[in-house]
Amino acid sequence: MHELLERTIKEASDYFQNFLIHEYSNKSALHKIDGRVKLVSTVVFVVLAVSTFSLSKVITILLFLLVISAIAGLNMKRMFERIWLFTLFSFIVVLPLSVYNPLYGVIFTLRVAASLIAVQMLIMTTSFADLCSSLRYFKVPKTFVSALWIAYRYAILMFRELFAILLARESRRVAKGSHMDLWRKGGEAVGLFFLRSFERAERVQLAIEARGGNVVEYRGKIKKLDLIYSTIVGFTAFWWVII
Amino acid sequence: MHIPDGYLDLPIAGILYILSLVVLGYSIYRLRDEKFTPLFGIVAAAIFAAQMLNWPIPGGTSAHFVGGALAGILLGPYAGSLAMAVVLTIQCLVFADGGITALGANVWNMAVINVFLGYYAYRAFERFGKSAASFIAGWIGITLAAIFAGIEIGLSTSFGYGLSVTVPVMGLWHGILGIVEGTITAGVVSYIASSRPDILEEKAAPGKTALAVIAAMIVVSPLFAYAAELVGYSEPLENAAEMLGLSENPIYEGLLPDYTVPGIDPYTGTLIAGIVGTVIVLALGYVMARYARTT
Amino acid sequence: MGDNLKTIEAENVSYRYPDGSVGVRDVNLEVYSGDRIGLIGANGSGKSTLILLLSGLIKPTEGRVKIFGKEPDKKNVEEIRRRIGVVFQNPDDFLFNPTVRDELLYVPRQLEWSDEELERVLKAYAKMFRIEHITDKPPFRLSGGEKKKVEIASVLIYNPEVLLLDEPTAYVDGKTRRQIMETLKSFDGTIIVATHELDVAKKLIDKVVLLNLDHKIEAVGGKELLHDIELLERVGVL
Amino acid sequence: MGDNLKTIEAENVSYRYPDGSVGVRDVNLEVYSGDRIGLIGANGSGKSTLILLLSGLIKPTEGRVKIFGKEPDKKNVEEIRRRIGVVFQNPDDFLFNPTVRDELLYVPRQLEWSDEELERVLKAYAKMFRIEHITDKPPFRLSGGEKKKVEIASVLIYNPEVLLLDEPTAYVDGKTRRQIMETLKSFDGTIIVATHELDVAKKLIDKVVLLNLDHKIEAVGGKELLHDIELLERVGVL
Ligand SMILES: Nc1ncnc2c1ncn2[C@@H]1O[C@H](COP(=O)(O)OP(=O)(O)OP(=O)(O)O)[C@@H](O)[C@H]1O
Ligand SMILES: Nc1ncnc2c1ncn2[C@@H]1O[C@H](COP(=O)(O)OP(=O)(O)OP(=O)(O)O)[C@@H](O)[C@H]1O
Ligand SMILES: [Mg+2]
Ligand SMILES: [Mg+2]
Repeated sequence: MHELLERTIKEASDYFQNFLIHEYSNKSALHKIDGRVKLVSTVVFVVLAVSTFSLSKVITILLFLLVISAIAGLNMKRMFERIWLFTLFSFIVVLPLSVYNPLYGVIFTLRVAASLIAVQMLIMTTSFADLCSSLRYFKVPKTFVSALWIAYRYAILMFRELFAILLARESRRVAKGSHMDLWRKGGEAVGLFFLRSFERAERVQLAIEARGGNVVEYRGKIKKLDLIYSTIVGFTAFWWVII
Repeated sequence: MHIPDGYLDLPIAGILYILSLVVLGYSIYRLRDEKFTPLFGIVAAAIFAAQMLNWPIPGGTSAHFVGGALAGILLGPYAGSLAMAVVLTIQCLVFADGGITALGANVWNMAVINVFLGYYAYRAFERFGKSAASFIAGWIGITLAAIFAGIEIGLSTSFGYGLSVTVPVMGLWHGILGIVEGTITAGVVSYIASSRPDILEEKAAPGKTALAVIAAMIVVSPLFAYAAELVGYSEPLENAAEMLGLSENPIYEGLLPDYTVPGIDPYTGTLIAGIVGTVIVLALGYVMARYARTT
Repeated sequence: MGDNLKTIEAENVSYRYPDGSVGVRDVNLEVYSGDRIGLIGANGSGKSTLILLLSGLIKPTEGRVKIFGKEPDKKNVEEIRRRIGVVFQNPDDFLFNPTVRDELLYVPRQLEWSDEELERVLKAYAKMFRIEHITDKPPFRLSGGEKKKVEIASVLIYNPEVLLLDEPTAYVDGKTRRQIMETLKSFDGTIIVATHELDVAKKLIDKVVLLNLDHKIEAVGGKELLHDIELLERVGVL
Repeated sequence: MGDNLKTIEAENVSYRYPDGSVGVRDVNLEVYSGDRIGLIGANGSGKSTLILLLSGLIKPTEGRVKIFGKEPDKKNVEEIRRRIGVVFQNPDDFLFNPTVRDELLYVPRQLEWSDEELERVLKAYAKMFRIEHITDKPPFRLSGGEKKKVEIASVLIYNPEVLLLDEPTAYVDGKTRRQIMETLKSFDGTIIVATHELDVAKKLIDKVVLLNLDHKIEAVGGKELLHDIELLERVGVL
C-alpha cells in the first residue's frame, strides 16, 4: 500500500512536471500564432459555446473547433485524452436530469466539451511565458502576472524535487517497509519536503535577483498569420450567429 | 469545487468577475510595494499541487483540498487571496481545470470567500490554540466557499439543478471533506509553527472599512447573482442576434438561395448551412496551415 | 568468463526521456564481477542516464538490462537495491532525510542492524569523511561538497557489492578526494564510475567505456584509450 | 592603489545562516578592479557564502560589504546587478527560465538590446558552449554539465565587469573546461573564483584567499600559496 502510494505520487509528479512545461516536438500552425490572438480567440470560442442551448449552434462550434485543430496539425489523440475526463465528468453530474430530458444532458455535455477543446487549443500551443506576456499586454496588473509566473515556476520546482526525492528513496529501499512507517514518517516527510522546497525557492530567488529580478514583458508584432487566424475566429462567430 | 465553463449563466459569471476584480484589485493595491517572497511561491505551488486530486460529485461540481484558509493564515488575506487567484488562473490556463468564463466565480469562492473567512476564523479562534484555530478555519472556509458555489450554479439556468439540490449537495460534501481540509490545515500550521515560527508572524490585516466592505460584498453576492440572472435571463448573444432580426430571417438565405427552394425543410437547411460553414472553415484553415509552413 | 559472473548486462538498450530527448542509444555492455569501468564522454553524452539504467532505477525504452542475471522486477528489486549502491551526480537529488545521521543510517536501519552496530558505522563513516560536526543538520542545508560527501558516505556505509558512481569527486576538496580514491581502490567489488576527471579515472579503472555525442558507445577498451588524444578529441572529451 | 579602484570591500564580515550555522567569520577583504582572486578552502569553509556576500545578494549578519564604494541598497541594486555577474555553485539553484534560450537572454532582454543583437549573442554563446541543439529545452531537463554550461553562458553573455564564479569547471567536460579557461583568461574585468581544482586556479588567478575550517581567512597572498603544501594541508585543502 505505501509502496503503491509512493509510486503513484512519483508518477504523478513526473506527469505534472512534464505537463507544466509545454514541449513541442511537432509544432502545429497554431503554435506560430501570437499568444494574444489565441487568448482572445479562446475567450470568444468559449463564450460562443456556453451561451446557447441550441443544438445546431453547439454542434457548429464543436465541429468548427475540431476542424480547425485538426487542420492546424494538433495531435487530436492527445486532445481527446485531455478532454474526455472532464467531459465525462460533466455528463455524470447532469445524468440524473438527463433521465427526464436527454437532450439537455447531451447539449450540456457538448457545451462543456466544446469549451474544453477551445481551452486546449490554447494550452497545447502556447507557452506559459507567452501567456503571461499576453496578459501583460491586456493590462493585467504586473503584480498579478509576476505572481502567476512565480507560482508556476515554483510548482515546477516542487514537482521536480518531489520526483527526485522519490527516485532517491527507491534507490535505497532495500527492504519492504511497514505500513506503520507511512503514518509515523509520512507527516514528517511532507513537512520536510515543504521546508526543503521553501529553502530551495529562497536560493532560486537569489538567482533571480542576481539577474535583475522578475520581468515579464511583451515584445513582438501581429503577423499576417495572426490575421488569417482571426478571420477564422470571426467567421466562426458569424456562422454561430446565423445558423 | 472548480466550476467549469458551461455550468454558469454568463450574467452570473460576469457579475462575479466584477466582484472578484474589485477585491483582488484592492489586494494588489495593498501589495503594490511588496516583493514576492519565496514563501508566496511555495505556498501557491503547494496548494496547486494539492488541488490536483479531485473527484466529481453529481448535482454539484467536484471536491478536493482547497487550501484557501491555509493561504490566508500563512500569507495574510491579501497575499493569500492573490496566491489563490494565481493558482486558479494557472489551473484554468494550463490544465483547463475550471472554466475561463467561470474564473471570476471560482476566484470569488476560493480566493476571496475561503481566504478571508479562513483568515478571520483563524484570528478569532487563535487564542484557543493554533491547531484548533486552523482546523476551524480550514473547515468553515471550504464549506462556505462550497455553499456559495452551490448558490451560483443553482441560480444558473444552464445548470439543470435548482438551489434546493446544489446548495445541500455542495455544502454537505464539502462539510464532510472540510474535516480533512481542516486536519491538513492544522497539521501544516503546527508543523510550521514548530520548525519556522517566523513564517507565522502577524500578517497585516485590512482596515476596518475595507473589511466591512468585503464582508458586505460576500453577503450580498448571491443577491447580485440573482439580479444578474433576472436581467439577462436569456443569453445575451442570442438576444443580440434576435435584436438584429437574424433568427427570423437567417442571413444564409441570401448566401444559399437553394435553401428557399420549396421542399427542403428547415432541418435540411441547417444541415446544409453546417456543411457549407465547415467547408469554409476547412478552406480557411488550409490557407492558414499552408501559410504557417512557409514562415 | 562464465555467464554466472556477469553482474550487469545491457542488450540493445536505448532510453528516451519523456520529452523525446535521447539519453542513450543502442548500448550493449557486459559488466563482470570485479570490473572497474570508467564511463567517459562529453557533457550530455549519456553517462548519467546509463548509470540509472544499469542500476535498474529507470527502465530502458528499448532493449533490456539484466542485473545479476535477471531483469529487475517487483520480486527481486529489494535484493538488487541491497547489492547495488548508486551515487547520483547531483547530491540534491539524492538526499532526502531529515538529518545527515538519518541519511547515513537509512539503509542500515532497514537492514535492522543492531543499535551498537549502527552507532559504530555512523561514527566510522562520519570520521572518514570528516562530517562529524554536521550529523544533526538537515542535508539540504550543507555546502555543495559536504552534500557530496554525505551522499558517498551513505552509499559506502552499507557496503554494496556493486558501486555505480556518478562524478564522485566533483565539488569535493583535495583531501576528501584522496580519501575517496583510497576507499575506492581498496573496495573489492565492481565499480562503474562516470567522471570528467581523467586523472581520477586513470588511477581507478581498468576498463573504459567511451560514449560519443550521438549517445552511443564509441569504443570499449583498456586504460590506454584515455591516452588516445585523437579519439578523445573526436568525442568531445578533450 | 587609490581608493576609487576598490571594487568590493568587506569589513569584519560574518554570516550566520538562519539555523545558526556559521558561514564565514570576520572576513576582511579588498578587491581591486582587475584582480583575479581565487577563493580556496576545504568543503564547508565558506567559499560559497563569501561569494554571495561579496555579490551583495545576502547581507552580512555582522560587518558590512561595500560594492563599488557603496553599501547595496534599493537605489543602486540594479546597477550592481548589471555590473556583477554571479555563477552559483549549483546550477539547479540558478536556472529558472522555461527554456535555455530564455535563460541566456534573460538579462539582455532587460537591457533592451535590439532583436538582431539578441539573436547575434544568443548564437555566439550557444556556439561557444556547444549548446545550440538544446536552446529550446527547459534547463532542468539537461545533463549536469549542460546545466553548468548554460549557467556560465547566461552570465558571460551580458558581459559584466566583475565575475564571481563558484566552481565554474565542476561537471563540465575537458573541451568545455578549456573553452571556459580561455574565455576567462581573455576577460578583462575582475574575477573572483571559488574552486577545488588547484590547476584551474593556478592558471587563472594572481591572488589567493585561503579560508580555513573555522570559516576565517587563513592567509591572503600570491599564487605561491598554492605551492605551500604544508599550509594547504593544514586547512584541509590537500
Ligand atoms: N530529465 C531529462 N529530460 C530530458 N532530457 C534529459 C534529461 N536528463 C538528461 N537529458 C538529456 O539526455 C542526454 C544525456 O544526458 P546525461 O545526463 O545522461 O548526460 P551525461 O553524459 O551524464 O552528461 P554530464 O557529463 O553533463 O553529466 C542529454 O542530451 C540531456 O540533454
Ligand atoms: N543553507 C544553509 N543553512 C545552514 N548552513 C549552511 C547553509 N549553507 C551552507 N551552510 C554551512 O555554512 C558553512 C559554509 O558553507 P559554504 O557553502 O559557504 O561552504 P563552501 O566553502 O562553499 O564549501 P564547498 O566547497 O563544499 O562548496 C558550512 O559549514 C555549511 O554547512
Ligand atoms: Mg551526468
Ligand atoms: Mg561551495
